[in-house]
This record gives sequence, structure tokens and C-alpha cells, in this order.
Amino acid sequence: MESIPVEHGLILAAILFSIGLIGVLTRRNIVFVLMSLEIMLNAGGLAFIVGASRWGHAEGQIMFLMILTLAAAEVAVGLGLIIQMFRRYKTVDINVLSEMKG
Amino acid sequence: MDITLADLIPLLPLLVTTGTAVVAMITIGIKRDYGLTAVITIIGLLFAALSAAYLMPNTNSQVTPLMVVDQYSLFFTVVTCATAMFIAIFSYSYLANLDDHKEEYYLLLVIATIGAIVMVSSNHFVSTILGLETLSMSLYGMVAYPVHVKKPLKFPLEASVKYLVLSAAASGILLFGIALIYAQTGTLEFASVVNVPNITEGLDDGFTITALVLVFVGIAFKLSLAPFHMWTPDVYEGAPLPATTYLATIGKAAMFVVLLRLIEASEALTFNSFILVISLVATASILAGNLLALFQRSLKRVLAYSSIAHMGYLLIAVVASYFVQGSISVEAVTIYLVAYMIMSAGAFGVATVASSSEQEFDRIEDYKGLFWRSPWLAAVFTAMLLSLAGIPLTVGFIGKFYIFFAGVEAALWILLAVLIVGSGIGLYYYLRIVYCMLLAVDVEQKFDIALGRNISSHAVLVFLLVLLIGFGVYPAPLMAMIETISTYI
Amino acid sequence: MILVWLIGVLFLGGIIAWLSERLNPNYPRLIALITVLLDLVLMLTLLGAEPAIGGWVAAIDAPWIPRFSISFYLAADGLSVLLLLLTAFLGVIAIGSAWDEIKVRAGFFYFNLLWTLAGVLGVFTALDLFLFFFFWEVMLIPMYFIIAIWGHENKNYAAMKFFIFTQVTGMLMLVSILMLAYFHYLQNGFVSFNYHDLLTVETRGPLEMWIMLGFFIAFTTKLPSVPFHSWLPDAHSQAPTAGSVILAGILLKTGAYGLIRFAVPLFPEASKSFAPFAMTLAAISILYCAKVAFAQTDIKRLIAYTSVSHMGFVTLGVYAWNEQALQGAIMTMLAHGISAAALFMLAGGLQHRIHTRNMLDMGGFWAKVPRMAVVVLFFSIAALGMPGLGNFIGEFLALLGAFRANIPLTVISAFGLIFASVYSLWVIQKVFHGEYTNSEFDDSHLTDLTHREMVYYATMIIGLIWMGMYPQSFLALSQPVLLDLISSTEEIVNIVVQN
Amino acid sequence: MQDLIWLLPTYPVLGFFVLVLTAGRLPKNIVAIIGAGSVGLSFFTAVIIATQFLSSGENYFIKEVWTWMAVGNFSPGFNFYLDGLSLVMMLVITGVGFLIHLYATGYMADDPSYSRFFSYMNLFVAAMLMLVLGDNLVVLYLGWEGVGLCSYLLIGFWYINPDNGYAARKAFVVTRVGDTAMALGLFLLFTELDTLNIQDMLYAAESEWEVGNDLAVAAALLLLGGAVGKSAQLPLQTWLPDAMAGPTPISALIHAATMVTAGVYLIARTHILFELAPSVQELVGWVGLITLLMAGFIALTQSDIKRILAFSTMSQIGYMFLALGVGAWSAGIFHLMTHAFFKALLFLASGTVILSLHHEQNIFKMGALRQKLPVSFFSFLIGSLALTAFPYTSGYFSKDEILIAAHGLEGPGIIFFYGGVLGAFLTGIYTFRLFFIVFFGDSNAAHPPEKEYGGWNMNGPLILLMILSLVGGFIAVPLDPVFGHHEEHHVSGLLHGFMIAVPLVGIAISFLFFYTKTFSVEKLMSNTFAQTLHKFWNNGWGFDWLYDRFIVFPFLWLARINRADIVDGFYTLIVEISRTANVMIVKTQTGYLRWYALSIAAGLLLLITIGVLL
Amino acid sequence: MIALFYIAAIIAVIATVAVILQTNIVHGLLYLILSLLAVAVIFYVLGAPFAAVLEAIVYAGAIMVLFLFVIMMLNLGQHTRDQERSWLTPRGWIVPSLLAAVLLGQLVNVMSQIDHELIPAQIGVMEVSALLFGPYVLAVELASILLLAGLVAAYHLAKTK
Repeated sequence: MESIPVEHGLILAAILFSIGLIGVLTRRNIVFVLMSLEIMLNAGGLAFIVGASRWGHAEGQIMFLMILTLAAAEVAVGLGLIIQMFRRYKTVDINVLSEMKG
Repeated sequence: MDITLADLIPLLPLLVTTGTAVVAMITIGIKRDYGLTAVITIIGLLFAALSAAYLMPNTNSQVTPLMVVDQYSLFFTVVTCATAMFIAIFSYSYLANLDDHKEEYYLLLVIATIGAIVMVSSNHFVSTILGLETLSMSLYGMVAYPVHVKKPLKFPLEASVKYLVLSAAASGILLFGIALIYAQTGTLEFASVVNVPNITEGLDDGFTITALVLVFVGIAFKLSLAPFHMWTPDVYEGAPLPATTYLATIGKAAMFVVLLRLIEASEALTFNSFILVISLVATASILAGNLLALFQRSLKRVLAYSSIAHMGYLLIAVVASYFVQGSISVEAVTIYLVAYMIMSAGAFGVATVASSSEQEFDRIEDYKGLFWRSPWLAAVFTAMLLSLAGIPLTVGFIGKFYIFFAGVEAALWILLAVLIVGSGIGLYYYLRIVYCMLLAVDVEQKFDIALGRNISSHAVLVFLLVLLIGFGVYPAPLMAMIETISTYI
Repeated sequence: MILVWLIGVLFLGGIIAWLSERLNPNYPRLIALITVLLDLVLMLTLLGAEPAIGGWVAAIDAPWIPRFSISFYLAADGLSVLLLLLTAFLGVIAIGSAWDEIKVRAGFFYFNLLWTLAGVLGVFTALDLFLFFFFWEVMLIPMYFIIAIWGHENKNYAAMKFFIFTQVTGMLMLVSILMLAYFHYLQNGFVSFNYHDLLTVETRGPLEMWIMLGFFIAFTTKLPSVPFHSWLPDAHSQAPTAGSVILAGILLKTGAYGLIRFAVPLFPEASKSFAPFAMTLAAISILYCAKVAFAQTDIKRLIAYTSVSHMGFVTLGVYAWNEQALQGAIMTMLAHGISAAALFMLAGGLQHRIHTRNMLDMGGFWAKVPRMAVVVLFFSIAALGMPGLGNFIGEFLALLGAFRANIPLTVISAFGLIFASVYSLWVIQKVFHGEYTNSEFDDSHLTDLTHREMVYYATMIIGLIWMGMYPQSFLALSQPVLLDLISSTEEIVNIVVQN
Repeated sequence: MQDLIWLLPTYPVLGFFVLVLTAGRLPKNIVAIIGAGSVGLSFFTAVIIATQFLSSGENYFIKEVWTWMAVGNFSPGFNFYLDGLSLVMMLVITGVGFLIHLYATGYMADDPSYSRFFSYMNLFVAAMLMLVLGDNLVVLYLGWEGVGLCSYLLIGFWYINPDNGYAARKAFVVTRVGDTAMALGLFLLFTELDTLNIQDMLYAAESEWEVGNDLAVAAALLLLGGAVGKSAQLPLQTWLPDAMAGPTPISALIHAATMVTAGVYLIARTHILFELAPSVQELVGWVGLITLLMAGFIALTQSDIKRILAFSTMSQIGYMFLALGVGAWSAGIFHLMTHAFFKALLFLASGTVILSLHHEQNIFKMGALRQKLPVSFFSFLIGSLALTAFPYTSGYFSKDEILIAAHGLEGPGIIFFYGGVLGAFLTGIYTFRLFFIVFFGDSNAAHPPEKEYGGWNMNGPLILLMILSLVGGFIAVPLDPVFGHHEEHHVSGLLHGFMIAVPLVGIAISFLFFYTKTFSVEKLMSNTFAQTLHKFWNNGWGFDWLYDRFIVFPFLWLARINRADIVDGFYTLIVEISRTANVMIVKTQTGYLRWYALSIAAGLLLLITIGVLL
Repeated sequence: MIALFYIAAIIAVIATVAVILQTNIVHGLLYLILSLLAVAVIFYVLGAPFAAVLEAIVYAGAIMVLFLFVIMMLNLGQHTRDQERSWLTPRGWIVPSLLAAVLLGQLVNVMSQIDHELIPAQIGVMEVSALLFGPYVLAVELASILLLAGLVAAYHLAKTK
């Protein structure tokens, strides 16, 4: 009675992952893009926790910790880049970064 | 499973590298000195390489679940550290006039190397992710390094943002895939995904394949395989040359080693559809990479596109590994990776030697008449390009020979046909560059290529050339070594 | 060991020639000449050498890449020796033709020239297929440089085309070699690239045809034969004279050599069933390229197309695979090597003098340059197969042998003899006959052949007459080799047929 | 002494090399001595050898010099074979050849390329000697091609005029068509009989093939192909009239006396093969007949003095072919010899006329030359009489033999006979048409001759040839051992009288038309039918037109439209495809981050779909 | 407990959708925090209290605050909001959404074949820590290096020269 189907946890992660993906694909504001990336990473973390729960392992949680770490680092670097970008272009529009092509 | 003192010995290269990072950091903290930092880095990497080489003959241990230190990983540790050292040497003169703090660059370079070492020694998803992200994180910094300069050469910022966003998305995909695999197998180690106790009986292969494809796509992005390749030229072009070199050599090789170990351990190729997926990606990469490069005028972009194609060639050997007995395809991948690192480092090295952080010579026309202005540099460049094209006398041919051999043994006729077509197209753009260098000099001296300015970089070029030709003409020792280490995969 | 010396001397000489340019711009050509002459002398010792087992002289077999049992295996038999001599001889001639023409970066030029020759020598003597392929590719690079640096107006295109054609088809051959080696592995438990080992590989069935095709395409591209010939006119017309000499005189012969040495003996059965098709290609080459040659206005392109046409007789002869036909193919190789080289030199000399290759701008040169006219006449006559000169022996024997194998195709190919007269005489008419009217070019340098040039042409003329009047000295060298090849393939084919 | 037979071609070859290597630096008289002298030496040697041979009583003699090539069982050698047939040929070639050389020393005296001329001539004589003396078909082929080459070189001797070049190339290419057929014949013979030594081959053929064997027919046909090419017989006759572009001694030597009769020699030499293929032998007769008639009609309409002689040559060779076709081998060769005398005479005489008239060749611009050019006049008179087979001139005997032999043949023999007679009639007309127009009537010359051109070196040969033309018919040719003794044919006296009379009627008609002008040519030409016929004949029965339309123009057209080589177009297409693909795929590199991200997502979706569904 | 899972899940999904639909960046951030907290609840339900806590503290707390700082630094005003509105056109949405939807469909399809009830086992701090400082101690060290890399890179990039 006290149980949740594994697939539901995974599907939730997939939904969040997809939403994050949509965010990355549609938003032109780079801050939102970064946030969407966080959603994707978080969805991955969720999937690991589901896995950990299914196997009764702590390993999934450790992986989650690592994701947390890398998300933090990524956000730090990403925000640093956003600051530089805003300084240079005075906008957060990601499309200004299209000078290289071909 | 706890770490013991005995475990530290196999980790020596990693420790030396980390120590180098720490020492460099402390030095920077005490007094900023560009030269000193560079020297510390170079010596540190040299020792790391030497220690790995020293350990190589008789080390084969699993250090904690995370890292496997066997001959194969040590071999690539040597290669990685050596390449990183070369890039550090190239960087020295390149960055010498950068109008900014330059010391952190070396710090990032060393940390990136740590990530790479972890990756080549990884047979566990946790260490894979950590190594990969350490490498990537440092590369974000390296790619965008000259961002503060008033008039940056190219677009390091744009390159870095593109790389970061897309790479993070790819990491997300990779992680999600790993999570699915974990959900199925219950372990984060590289383990077979075939015939494991499934979540329930009756779960068909679709789940496994989906998970594998997600992981593969995450890796394919890093290897810039088509159709996940589009970031490559932009990032290569925007990044400063040494960072591009790093990205193109160590970034690719470390990731490929992971892919190789993962595919071998997971037995993913038992799924026919997964073979199909890899074959398609290989085909697309070879064709897209070569076609994109055809009329490209930027040298870095040409090399970026060509790297796409080269990764495609490598995938052929990966596919072949399922069909052939023995380790020939692993050897093929290994030797091709080594060859690719030598020739890429050499090709970018020439450009690096010619350029500086103030002005990069990136257009092919910049090298017009180089053969007569600086025969030496042009000779190195030509050799590297011919090697990339897979012409004999160079190690690139030996690599291609192996891939052909693996392909023939595995009877992958279609992929071989693609390989031949791709190589044929490839010849065009490599020769285009060579031809440009052969043209008579009718432009004023574009750049100063005085030998004395950066003698150490030239020394590295000499070394790379010797390796290129040496292994091209007498590859037996290299082959013997690779044959031995390949049994560890 | 002498074979290693032959190749090594050229490699070394090339490097010295390159470096010597710093001392004096005239040194490189001198050094190159001395090097090739030295090689020629060394080669002559091969003629006197006692053949070891199996008729191979001066074999050297050293392990090279043990992983694949690849060895550094060089050996020469009569066939190789003939081609080696041709190579060295034309090497000397090529240096002669470059003597005054190449002034810019002469050191690097002679370096490339000598390295090309070295590669060719390797091709003619390698008995390990990996080594063979190695040399096969190695000779391309310096040739590429020769065309790309010292070529004419459209050199980039020509050099690129040359390189890509030969390289891509070379890769097909590599695949075939590897398949063969792999078959050897399946049958004998170890990989081998050794020629003698691979001869014993039994690759019957559909795959044999495919493997053979890999070789065939690579060789017929180099030869070249329709439909893989279209790189040649460009390469020839754009290359500097010495480049054309080497290309037409020697490089094309590597393809023919490959057919004789590898393509047929390794796959006797497939070759047998493929022969009608190959001979058809040959016939098409002969006629089609003769026709296209006639239409050309660029004199070098014209000669290039005639080369394709003449090499068709080689293919025809090889696939007829009997003694007369093979001897014909070999004699054609030798004689065409000299006659085509001479014609290219003459065309190059003409271009050097008046800076055009367009025949429409020429005419009536006989009065201006009578010696040159006579020499051109001689080589044109030789090229159209005049009895008494080397080319006749080759083509006659090739057709004679081919007649036994396939009458209709031989009849069709024989029409090439008529076509050859059409275009050869057309050149004479267009360039030397008619009235001398000059409006298109500066004729102040239109001078007759110098004495030095005359010496080169004289040696080549003597060579052709020798071949034409007493070909026995050449036939005798290749005869045992051919008999051996023929009997060995027949054995295999017969066994298969019995099975 | 017979062993020295190899010296025969060697002298002229040496002469050739000396002249070529000195490259025109020798004074003209030395060149003349070398050029004519080498052939003279050959003639001298030939005469000695001939006497020895005839006195030895042997039927043949072989001298082996060296093996040319030995490939398997194929081993032709440079061997000389002397029998009656080659003896005749050898003497004709060296003898007439020497006279013509001598004549040429005068004729070409003003030409700047004097030495080049004699070098070619010498080479020709050498090649011709190889042709007739070789004991195997390969050496014969060597000579065969060699004479073709020299013919080419000498027709195009005055290279400044492109027409000469065209004529030269036409001659070479058209004969090469025949040569190629002959080469194929050689291949066939060797493949079937394993030897190309003529005597061995014939012996083998005789013993292996029965009469009418398909292979024999094929081989004979192919050899006939070579023969008609070289001898300007139908259908490869078109080159000969144009070949008159060369200097006149060339026309005399090559295109009248020697080379063009090589076809006759070839067939005679391999007559056993033709006897094995009776259908082909009959074809030879038909070819000869048709050619002789056709050429006769054409000659009626020509106005160029040399072209008239050329067509008459063609016609006379037709007689020789006719002779071969009816099996009168000896008669054919006999006619070959007499023809060599009188046709050389006619050509050389015409040379004198032309030179004296400052290179005028149109007979209607001549006239009334009888007094001014007495030597030419007599030469022409005797030559023409011999040509029309006036009784007891040399031509009379040989033509007589041929016609009688034709008459004696079953089947088509009677057609051959009356055709031959008709040809003789035509010969009478056109020969004396030329004679009367040139030497009688009014002078139409733009530059009337001041004096007759030529000294002893030109007139001497003319006189000698006159004598030979008159009495040559009495020479007994030693051909019986070669061809075997054939039964003598006889015709009734009446028929014989008819044969003799017909050419005389022809002469008479000419006389009435062109001397007395009793009949007017203009009147004859007044109706359209006659005009059309005239035009048709004048254009050589339209053969040139036909060949141009169906062979030359299509070839040129093909060459023109495919100058750029359509095969290359295929590779260009590949390049274009790559280029287009590049343009298209480069567009995907937009530089927009979101687009890149989209591509990753799309790629992911695609791969998952493929992976899961397939 | 089960109900909690589904409620939290629905909240998480809605909040996440709201994030990517927002034009106001600060609102978006707040929704993101809501989403993260909902996920933290799910973690708790799934028997991973340690992860839940970290999710709340580190993710929703620290990292989001970092975002907030930067947003404040950039000081994006009304202009940006208007711009955002103009960017969020259906044309821009439709293709990525379809793509993501199909992808999701694929994932759900393969996942729904799983038929495993999971009875959440409690994996507390003890177990995680034991593992973390046992066999995975190397991971901890490597994570520190990863953070160092991030630190150095971020420091270098974000600084004002």
C-alpha cells in the first residue's frame, strides 16, 4: 500500500527534464537559459534519487551530491560569463552571441 | 574499499598534478609571477608524465571503485600530461603579452589535466562525471580567458557561453542517461547492461537502449560527433589557440577513452540498433565534418570540422570492436587517438607559434607563402596536415591503416566506403592549406616567425615532428606497446 | 642490400640537394644528376647479379612491423630491373629537362624529384604489400609538390586532382590488401603481407572479384585507363616538364607493373573472368582517348591523352595474359616511357620558348627550329607505332597476344593504330608545317634545340631504335619472370576449373 | 656475294643517316653523290647478286642476319629471302630508283631542303627493299610501314602549303587503314599457323587448310585490305591523286613505280594463300577491274597533268590486280615491272614539263610544247605508247598477257577480259588527250618556256627509261620457279587483233578530238547529263565526298563536341555535388546557440527513435 | 505519503512550467525555488532525507541566491520584461515544445514498461556519509577540485579588471 511505482518517479524526472529542455531551446534571455539548465540537472538528480530508492543504495544520493556540486560550479562560471556579457553587450539576449558562423 | 596508503602509489600522477595545482596556487597567492607559474606547471606536468611512465609497466590496480589504474589508463595519463605540457609551453609565448592576470591560466590548465587523468582512469560513472566536469569547467575558463582584453582577438566570450550552455545541456542528457542505467542495473560502475536483473521481467530493450543513447549523445557532444557537432567550430574559433589545442586534443582523447571503456564494459553493442545508431553517427560525422571544411577560410574552423570527421573515423573502429576477435579495434582506437593528438597538437602548435594573444593568424591566407618565408614551420605544418589526411610516412597513416584493418576484419563495407569518400573529400581541404603555403610570396610579411622568440615552442614542434615521422616510418614499438596495453580494456 | 642502397641514395641525395642550395643555386641540379647517375651505375650491377631462389636478385627481408608480420622486403627480378633502369634513365633525362627550366627554389625541386624516383623504385621492388602501398603513396607527395609549386597556370587544380584521384583509389587498394591479409589470417592463422604468402591465399568466390577490383581500380587509375583517366591531362598539362617526364615516363608504369605483378597473379580466377571487361576498357581507352587527343588544342593535353591511349595497349596485353601479350605490354611500357617523356620534354621546351601550349597559335616552326622539328617528328612517328622503333614492338606484340585471347576486342583496339596516326600527324602539321605566321606570342626566344638538349634526345632516340631493332636485350630480361607468372596462374586456374 | 644481300638496304640507310646527321650542312653536290650514289651502289650490288643468283640455278636463297625478337614461338628475324619475285622487285626498285634519284639531283637542285629530300628518298628505298626482301611478314610489315612513312614525308615535303600537309596525312591515314587490316591478318595467320615466315606460313597454310577454308578466306581478305590501301585500289584509292602534291620524282618513284605496287607484290608473294581462298582471289580481280575502269573514266576529265598520270597509275595497278585475280601471277608482276619503266618515264617527263613551265601543272595552260621541249616530247610519246599498249612496246606484252589470261578464266573471266579491253580503250583516250593537248595545238601557257629544263642528270634517266619502256617487254622475268608454270592461254587471232585495235581506236578518238579538233569537246559537254557525268567523274566518283560525309565529318564532329572529355564531366559532377552539399550544410552553422541546442535535441530524438524502433 | 508524492510532483511540474514561461526574471526564480522545494519533498518521500535537505539548503538556498545576486547586479528593468514578452512568441515555442513532447513521449513510453513498486527504504545521513567518506572519498576530493576549477574560472571571468 505504501508504495510508489518506480516509473512514476522516473516519468516525473523525464517531465522536468523535458521542461528544462524546452526552456533551453526557447528562451532568449540567458539567465532563463541558465535556469533551465539547472532544471535539467535537477531532473537528472531526481532520477538518481529514484534509482537509489529503488535499489536501496546510497550511491544514487552520492551521485546527486556530485550533480549538486557541478551545478553550483556551473552556475558560478555561467553567471560570471553573464556578467561579462552584459558588460559588453548591455543585453541578456543570447542571440547577440552569433558573430561566429559558417 | 577505503583508500589506503598503497593505493596512493598508483595515484601518483594524479597526486603530482594536483600538487602542481596547489603549488601554483600558493605561488600565485604569494607573488604573481608569470614565468614562475609557467615553469612550475610545466615541470609538474613533466613529472606527472614521468611518474605515470614509471608506473606503467607493472601497475594494474583498482583504486577505490572510482578509478582503475592499469597500463591503459597510465598510457593515456602519460599522453595527456605530455600534451598538456606541450600546450603549456605553447601557451607561454602566446600569452606573454596578455594584458591581464595570466597566472590563473596555468592553474586552469593543470586542473583540466587532473580532470582528464581522472577520465582516462575512470570505470565508474561518478568519476567520469567528476573528471568530465572538472575538465569542462577549466575549459570554460580557458576558452574565455582573454575576455578582459580591450580588443579581444576573436570572441572568447561567445565561445565560452556557447560551450558552457551546450555542454551543460549535454551533461544533463548524459546524467539522465546514467540515471536510467543506474535505475536498471543498480550500480554506477561500468557494467554490462545486458542480462542484468531487470527492474521487472519483461522489460524490453527499449529502456536500455534509450538509456544508452542518452549517455552516448552526452558523450557524442563532447566528441563533437554529428549531429551534435555544431558548437565545435565556433568554440574552436573563439577560444585562444592554446585552449583550442587543449580542447581538440586532450578534451577529445579523454572522452574517447571513457567511451571505449564504457562500450566495452556495458556490452552495448550487443544491441543491433545501438550499432546502427553509432554507425549513423559515424557516417554523419565523417560526411558532415569533411563537407563543412571544404571551403572554410578559417584555419581553426577547418581543423574543427576535420576533428568532427576524425572522431567519425574512430567510431568505425568502435563499431568494429563488436565484430572482431582480439583487440585490434581497441588498438586501432588507441593508436589513432595518439596519432590524432600528435598531429592536432602539431597543427595547432604551428598556428600558436605564429600567433600571439594580441593577434591570431587564423585565416588560411595568412599562411600564404609560408613555405618560403619559414620553411621549417611550413614543413611541420605540411607534415601535420598530411598526417591528418592519412598519408604514409606519418603516424596518421598508421592510425588510418589500423582503422581500415579493423573495418575490413569486421566487414563493415558501408562504413569503409564512407571512410574512403570522407578521406577523399578531406584531402581537398588539407591540400588547399598546403597549397596556400606553397604559393609564391606576394604579400608583405604577415607575422614575425623569428625562431629565437619562442625556442621552446619550436623544440616542442621538433619533438612532435619526430614522433609523427618516427612512428610513421617505424611504428613497431608504438604498436607493440599499444598491443600490450589494449588487453586492459 | 643493393636495393636499399638504390632507394637510400636517392633519399639522401634529395636531402643533400635541398641543403646544397644554400651554398650555390647551381649545386642542386648537379648533385641530383650525380645521384641518379650513381643509381644507374648501381643498377647495372643488378644485371650481372646471380639470381637467388625463384629468380629474385638482391632480396632483402627485414622485419619491420611485427604486429602484422610486415617486413621490409625488397627484391628485384628481370621485370623490376627493366623498370628500375627505365626509372633511372628517365630520371637523368628529367633532370636534364629541368636543368635550365627550374630556376626558382631549385633545391626543393630536386629534392622532390629524387624522392619521387625513390618512391617509384620502392614500388618496383617491394614484395611486401604493405611496403608496396607505402611506397605507392610516398611517391605521390613529392609529385604533388612538383606540380603544385612549379606547375603552370592551373596548377592547384591539377595537383589536387592528381592527388585525390590516386589517393582515393589507393585507399581502395589498401582495403583490398587488408582483405587479402585477413584471408591469409583466416586460412593460415597469421596475418601476412608477404607477396609469396598472399599468392597462396585462396580467395575464391564473389569476394575475390571485389578484392581484385580494389587493385584493378587503383592500378588503372595510375595507368590510367578510361574511366579513371581524367586526372592525367590536367596533371600533365600543368606540370613542369620534368614533372611530365616523370609522370608519363615512370609513374604511369607503376600502374601497369601493379597489374602484372599483383592484380592478375593474386587473383588469377577473378582476373580470368574479368579479363573481357578489362580488355573492353582497354579498347575504349585506346579509341576514346585517341579521339579526344585529336580534339585538343593544348599540346600537352594532347600528348597526355595519347598516353592514355597507348597505355590501353598495356591493359590489353596484360589481360590477354600470354607471353606475347605480356612482353608487348612491357615493351610498350618501356618504349612509351621514353617516347612520351621525349614528347613532353619537347612540348615543355616549346612552351619554355614561346610561353604557350596552344597549338592554334603555332605553325610553320619547321623553318625556325628544324632540329626540334625532326626530333618531334621522330617521336611522333615512334608514338604512332612505326616498325623499327620500340613502340611498335610493344603494340604489335600486345595485339598479337591479345588476338589469341579475344579477337573482337583486338580488332577494335587495332583501330587505335589508325587513330594514332591521325593525331600524331596532326601535331606535326599544326606545329611545324604550314606557313610561319606569328601574332600570338613573343618569338624572340624561339631558338632551336641546344647541344645539351640534343644529347638527351639523341640518347632517347638511340634507346627507341635499340628497342625497335633489337628488343631481345629487353625481352630476355623479362621472359623468365613472365613465364613463371603465366605458369603459376594457369596452375591455379586449372585447379579451380577442375574443382 | 649473295651473302651481301644485306648491303642492299644498308647503303641507303647509311645515306639516310649521313644526310640526317649532317642536317643540311653538306654542299649540294656531296648530298647528291651520297643520295643518288647510295642507291646506285645498291643497284650495282643488286645486279651482281642477281647474276649470281640466276647463274646458281637455285630457286631461292636465304640470308639470316639477326633475330629481331623471340617471344615464345614468335621469332621473326631480319632475314633476307631472294627468289625470282624479289629479284625482279629488287632490280626494279634499285634500278628505277637509281634513275629517279639521278633525275632528282637535277630536279630538286633549287630546293633549299635538298638534303632532307634525299634523306627521305634513301630511307624510302631502304624500306622498300626491306619490304620485298624480308623473309617474314613482320619484316615485310616493317618495310610496308616504312614506305608509308616516307610517302607521307615526301608528299608533305613542301610543308608550307597546308594542302600538301593534308594530302600527306590523307595518304598516310588511308593507307594505314589498310595496314591495320593487314596487321590483323598477320595476327590471324600467326594465331592459326604459328609462324609469320612467309614460306613456312604458306607451306603450313597449304597443308592445314583446304581450299575455301574460312580462315584462309579471312586471312586473305585482311591481307587484301592492306594491299588495296597501299596500291590505291577500291575502296581505299582516294589518297593517290592527292599524293601528287609531292615533288614529281616522288610521284615517279613512290606513287608510280614502286610503293603503290607493293600491294601487288604482297598478293603475289602470298599467292598460295589466295589460291586457298578462291573467292577472295576473284574479289581481287573484281577490285582490279572496277578500279581500272573507274580510274580510266576519271582520268578522262582531269586537267592536272600529274593527276591524270596518277589515275592512270591507279588504273594500271588495277590491271595488275586483275592479273592476280585471274591467277596470272607472272603477268601481274611483269606488268608491274613494265609499268615501273613507262610510268616513271611519264612522271619524270611531266616533271621536266612542269619545271620548264615554272610549276604549271594544268594541261590547258600548256600546249605546243613539242618543239620547245623535245626530250619531254619523246619521253611522253614513248611512255604514252607503252601505256596504251602500242604493239611491241613494253606495256603491250604485259597487258596482253593479262588480258589473255583473263580470257582464259572460267566464270567471270569474260567480263574481266572485256572490262580490261574497255579500260585499254579509255587508256588510249586519256593518255593521248594529255599528249595532244600538251604538245600540240596552241600555246596557252602563262609563261612559255624559254628552254627545256634539265641537264645530263635529268635527261640521262629519261633516255634510259625510254629505252626500257620500248624494249622492256622483251625482258624475261624469272618467275616460273616462284609461281609454278601455268598453262599458256591462247586467244584466237581475231580476238587478239581486237585487243590490239581497241587502244588504237582510243588513240584515234583522242586524235580527232584534241589534235584535229574534228569533234568538239564543248559540244559533247553541252547537255546536262554529260556535265553531271563529267563532274561526277572529275570528283572521283564521289568517294571523297562519301568518306568525308560518313567518316571524316562525324569524327571531327565527335572530336569537337567532346573536346572537354565527357568522362571528366562525371568527376566535375561529383565536385559540384560536394560543393552544393557544402553550401547547404554550411547554412546549418548559423552561429545561434538556440539553433545548436535544437540540433542536439533533434539529434537525440532521432537517435532514440532509431534505437528504439529499429 | 503517496499522496504527498503526487501533490509535490504536480506542484513541481506546474512551478517548473511557470519558470520557463515567466517574463519577470525574479518571479521565475521564485517559481524555480518552489519547484526545487517540491522536489526536495519528493526526495524526502523517496527516503532520501539527506538529499532533500541539501536540495533545500544548497540548491534552493545558496545557488538560487547566487542567481538573485546576479540579477540584482544586472538590474534588469521593465524594458527587459517587455523584451521578454516580445520574444515569447508561439513561433519560438512551437518547434521546441513539439520536439520535447515527442522526446518525453519516447521516454515515458519506455519507462512505463517498468512495473515495479517501490517501497521507499530510508537511506539516512549515516549510510550516505559512510559511503562518501569510505570508498567514495576520492570523489569528495575530486569534487573539491571541480569546485576549485569553477572558483578560479568564475573569479577570473567575473572580475572587473
